[in-house]
Amino acid sequence: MAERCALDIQGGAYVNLGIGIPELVAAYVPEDREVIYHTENGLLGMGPPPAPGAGEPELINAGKRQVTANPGAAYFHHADSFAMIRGGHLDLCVLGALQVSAAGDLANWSTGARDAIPAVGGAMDLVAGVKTVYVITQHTTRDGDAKLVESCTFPLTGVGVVDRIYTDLAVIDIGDAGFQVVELSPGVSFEYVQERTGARLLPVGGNRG
Amino acid sequence: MAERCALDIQGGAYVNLGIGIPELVAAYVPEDREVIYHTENGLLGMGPPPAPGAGEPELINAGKRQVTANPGAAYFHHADSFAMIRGGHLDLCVLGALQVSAAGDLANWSTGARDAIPAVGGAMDLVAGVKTVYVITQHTTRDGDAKLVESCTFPLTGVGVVDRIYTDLAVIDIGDAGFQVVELSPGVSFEYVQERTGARLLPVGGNRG
Amino acid sequence: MINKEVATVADAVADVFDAATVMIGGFGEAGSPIELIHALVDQGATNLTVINNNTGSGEVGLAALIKAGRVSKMICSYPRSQNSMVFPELYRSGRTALELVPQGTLAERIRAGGAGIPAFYTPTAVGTPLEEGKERRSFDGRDYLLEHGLTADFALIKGRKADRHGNVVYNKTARNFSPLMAMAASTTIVQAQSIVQPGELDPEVVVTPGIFVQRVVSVADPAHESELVAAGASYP
Amino acid sequence: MINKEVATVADAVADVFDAATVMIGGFGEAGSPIELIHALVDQGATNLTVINNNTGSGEVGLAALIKAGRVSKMICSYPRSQNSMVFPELYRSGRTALELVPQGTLAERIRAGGAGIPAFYTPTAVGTPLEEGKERRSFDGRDYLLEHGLTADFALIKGRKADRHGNVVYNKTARNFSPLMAMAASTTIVQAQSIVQPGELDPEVVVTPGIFVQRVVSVADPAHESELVAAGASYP
Repeated sequence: MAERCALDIQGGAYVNLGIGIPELVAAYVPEDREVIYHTENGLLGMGPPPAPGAGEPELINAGKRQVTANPGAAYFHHADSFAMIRGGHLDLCVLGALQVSAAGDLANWSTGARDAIPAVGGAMDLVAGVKTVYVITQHTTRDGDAKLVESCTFPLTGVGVVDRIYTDLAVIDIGDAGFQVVELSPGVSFEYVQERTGARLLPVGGNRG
Repeated sequence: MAERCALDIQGGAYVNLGIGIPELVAAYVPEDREVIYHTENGLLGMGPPPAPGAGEPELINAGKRQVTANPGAAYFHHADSFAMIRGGHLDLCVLGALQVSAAGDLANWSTGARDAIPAVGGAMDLVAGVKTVYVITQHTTRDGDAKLVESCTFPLTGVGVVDRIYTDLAVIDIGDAGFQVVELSPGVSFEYVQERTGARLLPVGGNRG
Repeated sequence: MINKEVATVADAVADVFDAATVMIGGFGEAGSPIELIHALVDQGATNLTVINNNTGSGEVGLAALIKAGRVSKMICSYPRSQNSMVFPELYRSGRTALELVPQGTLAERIRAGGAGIPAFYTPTAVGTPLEEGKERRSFDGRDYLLEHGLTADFALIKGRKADRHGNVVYNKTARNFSPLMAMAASTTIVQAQSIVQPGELDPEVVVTPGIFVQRVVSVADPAHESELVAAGASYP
Repeated sequence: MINKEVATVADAVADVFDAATVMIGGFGEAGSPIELIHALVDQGATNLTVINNNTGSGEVGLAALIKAGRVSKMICSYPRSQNSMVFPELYRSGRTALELVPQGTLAERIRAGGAGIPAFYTPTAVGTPLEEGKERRSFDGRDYLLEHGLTADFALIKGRKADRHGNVVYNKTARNFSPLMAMAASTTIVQAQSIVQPGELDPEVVVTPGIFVQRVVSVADPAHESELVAAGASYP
């Protein structure tokens, strides 16, 4: 999924990669594309993880993992960092999801469980501000429940914010008519994906509404 | 006036001096008081004018005159500079005036003349944000009209913002009951000042309301 | 490879269109991108809305753009100068409109525009003529006015150094509005005295990160407005 | 002479009072003023409202302050940590309240508090559970929420270098919330690895100008939270 997503990242883009699988995307972006990574804790021009033993406790990413800074990087405070996000200056963010609705609503910060400690971080800011929002997620939960649904049952992160979803089964756009399959994973049929999706899918090449 | 005003500036204060006569105040502050001057175009720790020929076109104050930067100075952009002002971080500003009312209203940016080009600069921000606002002004206009008035006839810069006025005739506080004389200039009588003032003055040592 | 450098100031402003909103950095002459402004005079775009603290000096730089009749509206805090009658004449004749904004409110509106904040409340100008037409609202017993963010199609900025990523540092009080305008414009164009390699600017001291900048152009030896004015220069 | 340096971290936090609001810089361990926090644990002030992005790790630093029962309310964006149950336990037992704020809104609210902006509108959290209780308003066809500025009685900040005027520079991503908190607190206390003479910090690179800082204290060799946690340390 991360590999497939990486192919859609254009050279010259300013990109924020969410914690977890989205972080893996950077390693797969074709080498001839210069992409500039933003981490919302205050660094533009983030580089790969440091060599073992070369890390610094105060050079970290939003996932609190040690990173490096590329030539041409800049450090800044949180108000400036989120001005980049909220002000629409980032081209793309890639996030994980608990659920995505056919209207592009995203739920990715809370299952709403009673005893959970609510924690949102910068997710709501990212989806509200970044020009294009990609989601990377397994197509279903471990229990086989659909994560692409008619409408989200988990608490929302943002309304109508997702542009494209990369799952283990397909690449799916949010179109005016809902989930629009763009590409099926090798060996996967449309029907197989539809069975595992909680809302109607439009087939590849179908009317995008 | 500038000299008298300077005596009231405490060591350690962060001070913004308005364009014109207020700028002269800095030269009279007793040398044992370390005062830090802010100029709203983006410098904290402003020093005196440069030696002849040593000035730089891009090191200027709010009056667009060349200045210097003292050790410990900092440059910053306008949003940060006016955050210092609006956020109440400056201890004192000293401004000129067209009129001051007994309630502490200040008019100092426009005579309201029909053909005048309106220009406000940072005056409204300063009076709205700085903790203490001093005014330095001649007691009357060149024509002998009162500048300290019951209520301003010129367009206001701020409502109830002035704390103290230094004129050629007196030092006057804005108290709850209006103009409260603090000090008369040498050889000047209370009656002489009252005659040249457009509202009732409270005498030195009188009830400050 | 990301390379935002363009060859000439003419190239840098080539796509400025009629009726565009253009933010121009600078407070007085400090930070005024005079070469970019002159390129814009040559380029010919007209009916512009210009946002700058002032309205220029003499008949060069911003004053030249105004004198050429290209500016239909100024948004500024202090449209007066001891040595320029260019704006006052056009304003009095009704050919150039003026939106007068207190200086700190102007700065904050530009920052808000760049930061995705559509509106905010400020204590500045409450009870003054500049309150007219604005919503007043009380928070914790004090009154404030609602002010709206400002954005622009273009920003013209003068930096000291820049790199091909668009990172910029400034010179002393020439910084003023420029970092804010860089955030608020769709296309931010920076003239810099030197273009350095990425990595030459310490990441700790970059003032405007490259994400806010679309073009950089080298102007190694920029003119000083005060010297041009003193020499009686006019542009073109 | 202006000299904001105090001798010890204990002196620096001596006047923190019960029920004070305390902003604490740092994102995770980067920028966490761990020595000042430990001094605050020793000092004993309680019933504090603490503003920080997180709730600490292990049982040191912020987590130690929370574990000691001194924090009645946290305002933060991400009160979870893989290696600390201190906050979750107090939260679930109802002994510590939580105001959950999106990270960018938290940063902007702190900046607003420091900049004299009582409230602003933001697109973040529209249509989500965090909209609850907030005013929604449309500008140019898009909906936004009204958010209020945050201020504090004290801010505890970690810098790399500072001078006796209170000018501060930071270390890489340790900058995060600290410059904003310095603006928003009545009393901002900075621990710095070195205190230098005024003039040693280039005025072009100062991040927090001294006007925002009331006290500086030297902590030459600050602990790293992750190392303390890895070693199983707890404070006191």
